[in-house]
Amino acid sequence: MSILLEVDHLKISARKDDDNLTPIVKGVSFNVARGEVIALIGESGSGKTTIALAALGYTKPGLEFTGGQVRLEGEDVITMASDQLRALRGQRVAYLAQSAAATFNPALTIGEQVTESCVLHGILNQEQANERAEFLYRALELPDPDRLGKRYPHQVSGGQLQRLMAATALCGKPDLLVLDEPTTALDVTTQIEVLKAFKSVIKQEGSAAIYVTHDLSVVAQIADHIVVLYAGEVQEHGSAEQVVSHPGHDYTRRLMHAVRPPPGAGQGEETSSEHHREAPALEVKDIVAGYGKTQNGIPSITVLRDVNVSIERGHTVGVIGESGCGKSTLARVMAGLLPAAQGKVLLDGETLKPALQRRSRGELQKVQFVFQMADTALNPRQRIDHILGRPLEFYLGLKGKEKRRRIGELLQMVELPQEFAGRYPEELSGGQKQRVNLARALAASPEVLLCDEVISALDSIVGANVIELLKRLRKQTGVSFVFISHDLSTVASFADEIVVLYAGRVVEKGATDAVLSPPYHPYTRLLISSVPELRVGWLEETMQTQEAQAGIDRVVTLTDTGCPFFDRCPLAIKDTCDRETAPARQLGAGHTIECHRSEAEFVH
Amino acid sequence: MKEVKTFQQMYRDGHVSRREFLAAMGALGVTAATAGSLLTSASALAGTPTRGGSVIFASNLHGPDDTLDPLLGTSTIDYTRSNASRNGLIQIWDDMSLNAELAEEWSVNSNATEYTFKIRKGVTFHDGSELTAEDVVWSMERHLGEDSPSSIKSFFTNVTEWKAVDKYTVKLSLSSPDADMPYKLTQPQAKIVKANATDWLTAGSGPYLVDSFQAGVKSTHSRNPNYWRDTGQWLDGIEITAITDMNARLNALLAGSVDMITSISPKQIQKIEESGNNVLSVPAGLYGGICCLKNTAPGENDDLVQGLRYIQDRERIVRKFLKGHGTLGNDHPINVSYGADHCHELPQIPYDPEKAKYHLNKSGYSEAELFVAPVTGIIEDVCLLMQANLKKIGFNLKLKKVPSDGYWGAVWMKEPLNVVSWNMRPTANSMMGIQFGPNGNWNDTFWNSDRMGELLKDSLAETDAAKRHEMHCEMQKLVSTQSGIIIPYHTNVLDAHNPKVQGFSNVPLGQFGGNQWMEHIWKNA
Amino acid sequence: MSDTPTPQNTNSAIQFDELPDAPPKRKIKLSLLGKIGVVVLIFWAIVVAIGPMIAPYHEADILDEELFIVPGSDEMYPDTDFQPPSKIVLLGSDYLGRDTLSRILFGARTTIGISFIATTLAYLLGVLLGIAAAVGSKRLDMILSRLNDALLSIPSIMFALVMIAALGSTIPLLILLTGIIYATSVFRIARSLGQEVMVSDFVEAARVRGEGLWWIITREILPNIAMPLATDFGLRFVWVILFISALSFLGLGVQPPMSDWGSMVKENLPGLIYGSVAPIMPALAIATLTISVNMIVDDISAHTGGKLAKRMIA
Amino acid sequence: MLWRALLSRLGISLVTLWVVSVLIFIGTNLLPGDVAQIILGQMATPESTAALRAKLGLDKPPYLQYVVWLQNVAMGDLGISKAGLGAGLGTPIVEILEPRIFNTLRLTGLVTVIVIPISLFLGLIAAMHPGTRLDRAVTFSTLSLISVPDFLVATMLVLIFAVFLGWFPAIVYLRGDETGWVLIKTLAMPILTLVIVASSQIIRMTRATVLNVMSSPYIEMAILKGVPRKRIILRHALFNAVGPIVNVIALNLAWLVGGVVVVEQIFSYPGLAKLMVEGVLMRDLPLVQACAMIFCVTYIVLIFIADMATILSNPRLRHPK
Repeated sequence: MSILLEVDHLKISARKDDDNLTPIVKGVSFNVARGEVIALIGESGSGKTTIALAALGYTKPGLEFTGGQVRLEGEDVITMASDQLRALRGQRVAYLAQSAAATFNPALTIGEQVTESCVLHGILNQEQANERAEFLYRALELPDPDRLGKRYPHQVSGGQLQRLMAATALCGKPDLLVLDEPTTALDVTTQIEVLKAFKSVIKQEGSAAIYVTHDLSVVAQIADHIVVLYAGEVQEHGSAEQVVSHPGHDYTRRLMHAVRPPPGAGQGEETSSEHHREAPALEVKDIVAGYGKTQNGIPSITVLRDVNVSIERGHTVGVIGESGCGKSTLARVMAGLLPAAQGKVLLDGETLKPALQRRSRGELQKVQFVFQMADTALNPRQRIDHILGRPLEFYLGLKGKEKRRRIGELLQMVELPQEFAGRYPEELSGGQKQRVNLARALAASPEVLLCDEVISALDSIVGANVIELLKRLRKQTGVSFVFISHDLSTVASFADEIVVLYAGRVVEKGATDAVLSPPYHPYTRLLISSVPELRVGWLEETMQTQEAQAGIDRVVTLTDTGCPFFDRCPLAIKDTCDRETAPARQLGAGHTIECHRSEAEFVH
Repeated sequence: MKEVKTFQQMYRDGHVSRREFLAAMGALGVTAATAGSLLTSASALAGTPTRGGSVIFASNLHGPDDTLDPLLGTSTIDYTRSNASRNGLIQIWDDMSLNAELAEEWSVNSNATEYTFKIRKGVTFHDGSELTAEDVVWSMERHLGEDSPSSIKSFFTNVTEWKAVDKYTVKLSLSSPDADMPYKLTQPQAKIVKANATDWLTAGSGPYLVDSFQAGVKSTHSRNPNYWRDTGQWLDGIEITAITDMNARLNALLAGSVDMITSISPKQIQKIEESGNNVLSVPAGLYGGICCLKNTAPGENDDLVQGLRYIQDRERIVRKFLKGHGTLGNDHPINVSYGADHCHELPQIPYDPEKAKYHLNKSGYSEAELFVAPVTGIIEDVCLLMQANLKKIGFNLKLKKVPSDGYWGAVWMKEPLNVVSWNMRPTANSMMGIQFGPNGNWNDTFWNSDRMGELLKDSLAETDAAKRHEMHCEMQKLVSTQSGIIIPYHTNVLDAHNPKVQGFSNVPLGQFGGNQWMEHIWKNA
Repeated sequence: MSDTPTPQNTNSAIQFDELPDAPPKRKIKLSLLGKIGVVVLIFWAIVVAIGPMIAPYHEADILDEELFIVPGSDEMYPDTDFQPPSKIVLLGSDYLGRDTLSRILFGARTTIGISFIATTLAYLLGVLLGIAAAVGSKRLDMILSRLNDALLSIPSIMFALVMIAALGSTIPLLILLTGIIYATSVFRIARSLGQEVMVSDFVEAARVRGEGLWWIITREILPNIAMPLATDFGLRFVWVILFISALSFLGLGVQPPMSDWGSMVKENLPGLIYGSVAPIMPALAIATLTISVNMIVDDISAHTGGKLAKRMIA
Repeated sequence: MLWRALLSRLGISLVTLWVVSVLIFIGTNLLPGDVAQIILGQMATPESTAALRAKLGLDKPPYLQYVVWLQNVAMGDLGISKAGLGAGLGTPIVEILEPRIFNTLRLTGLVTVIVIPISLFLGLIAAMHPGTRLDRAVTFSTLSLISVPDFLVATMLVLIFAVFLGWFPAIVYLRGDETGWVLIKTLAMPILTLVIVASSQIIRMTRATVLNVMSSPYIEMAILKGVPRKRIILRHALFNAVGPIVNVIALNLAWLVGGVVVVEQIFSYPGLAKLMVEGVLMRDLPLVQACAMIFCVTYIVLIFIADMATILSNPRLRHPK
C-alpha cells in the first residue's frame, strides 16, 4: 500500500497572550496508507483533534505549527499557501466534525452545503454534484433522498445530519477523510447505524481515513491501525487487532480497563440489605408530566406517562433510555423542579408536594439532585468551601469550625485534597468538579441521590473512577440512588434495578439481572445489542442481526395511543401495537415488561 | 473739529444714528441747521440702485406659529413678512419722523381724543380689489376688546371706536387723550388687511406679493407689479426664512447660502468683516437689564440695588461684550437714540467696587439669587461678569439659569431678581410710560411713583422743548435712582449682509432698519 | 487513580494525571490601545479628584484685561476672549475671557460626576427591575418589558427636553432623567443576562436546595452577571456623557457659571471660526475620555467573544 | 409557527404602542402652565381662559381628555395646533406635519441609501480581515466617531466643507423644487454628518456580529471545505448575522427620524425633530403629542420590521419541520 499521508515529528503549540508558546502536540509521527483507516485515540487534551486537523493544514485559532511536517503525497501541507490549501481542503482531504448539528449552517439548504465544496473546486458542476449527493444519500440509507437536498438542517434528525456530514465529505471523492468523533454525540442505537454507514461507504469509495475518538470499542470496529495519544505524544501505535487484544502500553491498558464490559446478567452489585425498611425511600406513582399548559391533567407537551418507579432504601435504581425518552424529566419530577401534572411522589411513604417551593426544608434535604454538567452546576463565582458549606449551613445549621471540619470530611469522601476548599470551580478539572458536585449533594446528608447522567460528560477513565467512587460512597453511607444514564453498560455495572424508558413510558423494569437477561422487551434488546463490544469484527456481526434494522434512526414520537415503539419494533403487530396500550406483563419478582407480545414470543 | 469728523465717519459706518448724530452735534455746539448739511444720506453713500435679483433673508427665530396675520405677529420674521406684504396707516422714516402711508394725511383735535385719517385712493390689495375705509376699520377693530388675540391690544384700550366716515375717511375716537397714537399705528401688528380676509396670502397691499408660505420653514415673495407708490422695489424676489442657531446663521452667510442675517453676536463681527460681508450696526435704545422687584425682598432694599448698580463694569461690557457696538447704560431706558429726550446732563454711573461693597454691606445681604434666561444677546455674559465681580467683593450672587421659553410668563415680574430685555419704543414717553407709568402694563420692577405719573402726563402735553427736556431729565433721574431697574448697556441693532445688498436705512426700531427694508434695498449683480 | 492520588496507584497517577479540562481561562490582557485607555482614564480620575485644587483660576473668574497687557504696548484694553494658549492661559481663554484649562479642570468633576451618578442610577434601576423581570412572574415581566419598550421608543433627547421644560433644569433632575432614560437599556441587558443565569444548573441547584429568591439573586445571579454588566457600564457611561453633552449643547445643562464640557463646547462655538481652541479643548476632553473608555471596553469584550456586542442591541 | 411568531410580535408592538400613548399623554400634560393661558399669553383674563379651556376640552377630567385624544389620534385627527388658534382659525396639525414629515423622510431616505451599503461594505471588509491594518483603521475611526458628540462632528464638517472649501452650503435652504444633484448638494452637510454618525454604529455592529458568527463551528467547517473567504462571509456568515444587523439599522433609522435634534438645529433643517423642539418651546401640547406619537410609532414599526426580518431570516421558523 502506498503512503498517502505522512505525519512527521509534528509539533503544534498554543500561543498565550504573553506570547509564550505552550506545546500541545509534541512531535507526533505516523503514516496513513491509501485505503487505510487510522484511529487516533486519547482523552480530551491529548491533542488528537489538533493532529487530525493538521492533515488539512489547519489549526484552531490560537494554535500554531511549530515544527515537523505533514506530507500529503509528499507535499507539506503546513507550508502551503492559502490558495493551495483551499484547493486541498474538501477536494483531497475532507473533514467530518463531531457535532453535525453545529457544523451545518442553519441558514442554508442541506443540498447546497453537501455539494458546495465539490462545485467550488470544479470537480463537478452543480447538476452532477446534485446527482452525486443523491447517490450518497441512498448509500448512507438516508430517508427521502430525492428531496433531502432542499431541506434545512433543522428539519432532519441528529443521526441523519451526521450521515449528511459524511455525504458532504465524500461528495468530492477525497483521498483522505478526517473523522473527528463522528458518533460521540449520538445515542447508542443511532451510533451503530452511523458507524455501519461510514464503514461501508469508506470501503466502497476506497478512501483513507483518520478516525479520531476516545472510545476504544468504536475504534475496534472501524480502524486498521490505532495510534494511542496522551498529552500530545504517541503512547502506542499498532494494528487494531494488536492494540485491542495485546495492549503494549500502560496507558492503553488503562483505557481498556475503563471500558465497561457489555451489559449482561450478573453485573449488578449486591447492596447490603441492612438499611432496608418497610416503605421505599422514594416512590413515584402514576406520574404524568410535561411542559406547557396543562389541561385536564394533561400537559400540552407530555413527556412522561403513567410512570411508576420505587426506590427501596439503600438500593440503586438505574433509569435508561435514549435522549428524549424522559429520563431527566423523571428526575426533575422527583426533585420537585417540575411539578407533575398527575400522580404522586412519596418520600418515606409520605406524599410530597409536587412543587419544591412547597416542600419543607427537611423533605428537600432528604432528596438531593446531582446535575449532569458539573461545569454549569457549580457557580463559577463561588469557592469550593462556599459551595459545600452552604448546604451544611442551610440544612444542618453548621457554622464556623464545625462547618469547616465537615467540609474537610466531604472533600475526603470524594477523594479531593483539602486545599481544594479554597479554589474556584474553573481551577478544577472535569472529574474534580463532578466530585465537588457529588460532595455538595452529600453535604445535605440525603437519603436519596438523584444522579442525572453524572459521568456522560467525562472521559472514560475519569468516568470509571467516578463510578468507583459512587460505589464506595454507597457502601459508606447507605444512600439510595436514582442513576440516570443513556449508557447501559454503566447502569448495568452500578444499579440494583433498571427502569427502561421509551418515549416517556416504562417499557421494562426489574432487577438488573432480570432486565439484562432474556426475556427482553424488544427495545431493551435493541439497546443491549447496540452497545459496541471491544473486539474487532463485532460490528459486522451485529449488522446481520434483525435488531440492527430496528435501530434505523427515527424520531422518537410520543403517542397517545398504542405502543410508542411500534414503528421501530421488529415484533410489532399491526393494528394492535399502534392502537392499544401495551399490557404490563409480570415476569417474576418485580420484573415487568410492557408489550403485546407474550413472554414466549420475546426473542431470547 | 476732529469730533465732528469722527462722528461723520461713525454715522457713515452706521455706528451712530441720524438722531444721535444730531444730538452729538448739538452737544458739540453745532446748530441743527449746520448739522443737517454735514449729513449725507446713507443710501447716497452706498451707491446707485440697480433693479433685479433676489435676496434670501434669515431671521433668528421661527416656528409653526409663524403667521401672516399681522395682528398675531410676535417676532422679527412675522414683522418682516408683514412689512413686505402689507401697509399701515402711518410709517416711521429714517429720522424717526412720522410719515403718511395709507393715510394720505391725518389730523387730531386739540385734546388728542379724536383723529381723522384720509385714506389714499387707488390702493389695491394683491387680489386686485380696492382698499377702502371699510378695510381700515375692520383691520383696526380686530385689536379691540378683551378677547382680541392682538398682541398689541393694550395699545388700544382707550379706543372708543373706529368709524368709516366715507369711503376714504376714517375717524378714531378715544376715551382719553393720546398724543402717541400715531406712533402706535406704525406698529407692524397694525397693518391694514382686506376686510373679512380669509386668504392671508393676498390680503395685503404691500410692495411684495406672498407667493408661498410655510410656517416654520420659509415664505417667498415677488414684486407687486401694481404697487401704489414708487419706493424703488428694486428686488425681483425675496425669500424669508430663519436659522435658529446663531453659529449656523453666520455660517450660512459666510457660505453664501443667504444674503442677510439678523441678530448677529458682537463676537461674530470681526469674522463677518474679514469675510468681506457687511455688518449693519444701528445704535438703538434697546437694552438688556436686571429687574429688582421693589415690592419684595431683596429688591425693596435700596442699598442692595444701588450696590448692584455700582458693580456693573459698564465700560468693559460695551468694550468687550459688545465690541463697541453699543452705548453705556445709565439705569434708565432713554439713551442717546431717543435724541432730545435723552438727558445728557445726568452723570454716568461708574464701575466702583468700593461703593458697591459699601452699599451691599449696608444692605445686610451677602447673597442673592438672580434668574437668568438668554432673552437677549449678551445678558447672560453680563450676569456672569457681575457675578464674578461680586465674588471679588465677597457677595455671592447665585445665577439660576432658566430657559427662555416660558420665561415671560413664569419668571419675569414674578421672581424677585430677574433679567429683562426691552425693545426701543418710538418715543421716550411711550417707553417710560409702558415700563414705569402708573398705568403701565409692564411695570416690571413694581416701582410706583406719583411724581413719575405726573411727569409722564405733563411731558406729553408740553410743547416747550427745554421744559420737556427738563421733565424727561427728572424722569430719567427718578428711574435710575429709585426704581428697581439696572441697565448696564444699550446695544446696537446688529445685522449682517452680503455686500452686494445695499440701501439699508438706520431706523433703530427693528432689524435691518426697523424691519422695513424690502422696498428700498437693492442687490448689485 | 486519575484526578486524585489514591493510595493504591500513586505511581501511575504521576504519569497519567487527568488532563486539564480546558486551558485555564485567559486573564484579560489589554492591548496597547487598551493600556492607553487605562492611562487616560486614570488621568481623568485624578483630575476629578484634585482638578479644582490645581486649577490656576476659579471656573467663574473672568480674567482682568490687565493680565493680557503686552509690556511695551500702549493697548490698555487688550482682548481677553478667545485668546490663544499662552503663559497666562495655558489652554487659551473662552468667550468671556475665562481660563479654559481651569474650566476643564473644574468641569471634569461636573461632567464626569453627573454622568457617573446618572449611569450608576441607571444601573441601580435597570438591574433591579431587569432582574425582577427575569426572576419574577410572567406577568411582571410583561408589564415591565412593555413599559420599558415604550420608554425606549421615545427619542431620549425629546423625552429629556419635555421633562426639563416641564420641571426646570436642575442637576438632580438631569441625573434622574438620564438615569431613567439609560435604565431602559440596562434593563434589557440585565433581564437577558438574568434570564440566562436563571436557567443555569447552579441556580437550579440552589432552587432544589430550597433557597429563597433573595439569596438566589444576590449570591447566584448577581456575581455571575457582574462582569458583563461592568463592561457594559463603561459603554453606557460614554453614552451618558455624550447625552448630557448634547443636552448642554441644547442649553439644558448645568447652571452657570459651573462648567461642564458639553456647554463649554456650545458656548465657545462662535470662536471656532476664529480658530480659537476654546471649543476644541472641552471637545477633546470629552473625546479622550469617551474614546479611552470605549477602547478598554472593546478590549475586554474582545475577550468575551463579542457576546457583549450582541447584547448591546438586544 | 411563523404566523404565531409574527402575531405575537404584532401583539407586543400594539401593547407597547398603547403604553406609549399613555406615557406621552401624561408626559406632555406635565408641561407647566395652563395651555389656555399659554395660548392667550399675557392677555389672559380669567373669563377668556375659562372659555378657551372649555373649547379645548381641558375642563374635563384627565382620563376623559386622554380617551378623546386617543380616539382622535386613532382616527388620524392629530388636533389643532396653537398656531393661529387665537384668531379662531388654528392650523390642523396634519397640515403642519406634512411638509416636515416629507423633509424628514427625504433626509432619512437619502442617508439610509448611502449608509447601508457603505456600512455593510466596511463592516464586512473589516470582519473579513480581522486584525489587519485596514480592520484596525476602521475599528479605531468608528470607535472615535461614536465617542465624540455629534454636534462637534457637524460643526467641524461645516467649517471644512462649507466655510473653508466652500463646496456645500452651510445650512439647508430648500426652495422646494430641487431635484437630483442640486438637492444632494443642498442636503450634503446634514447627509454627511448623519452618514458618518449612523454608519459608525452600523459598521461596528456588522463587524462584531459577523465576527461572532465567524467563530461558529459551521464557519470553521466551511473553511475546512475549502470555501473561499469571500463566499464564507457573504453566503455563510452574513445570512446568520442578519438579525442583529437589521436591528441596529432599524434603531439608527428611528434615530434619524426622531433623534437628530442637534443636527437639524445646526443645519436649520425643517424636520420633525426640530418641529417638536419648537412645539415644546411654544407649549403647543397637541403638536408635541403628535410629534412624540410619530417618533414612537416609527420606532415601534421599525423594530417590528426588524423583528420580522429576523424571524423570516430564521429557517427554523420559515421552514417548520
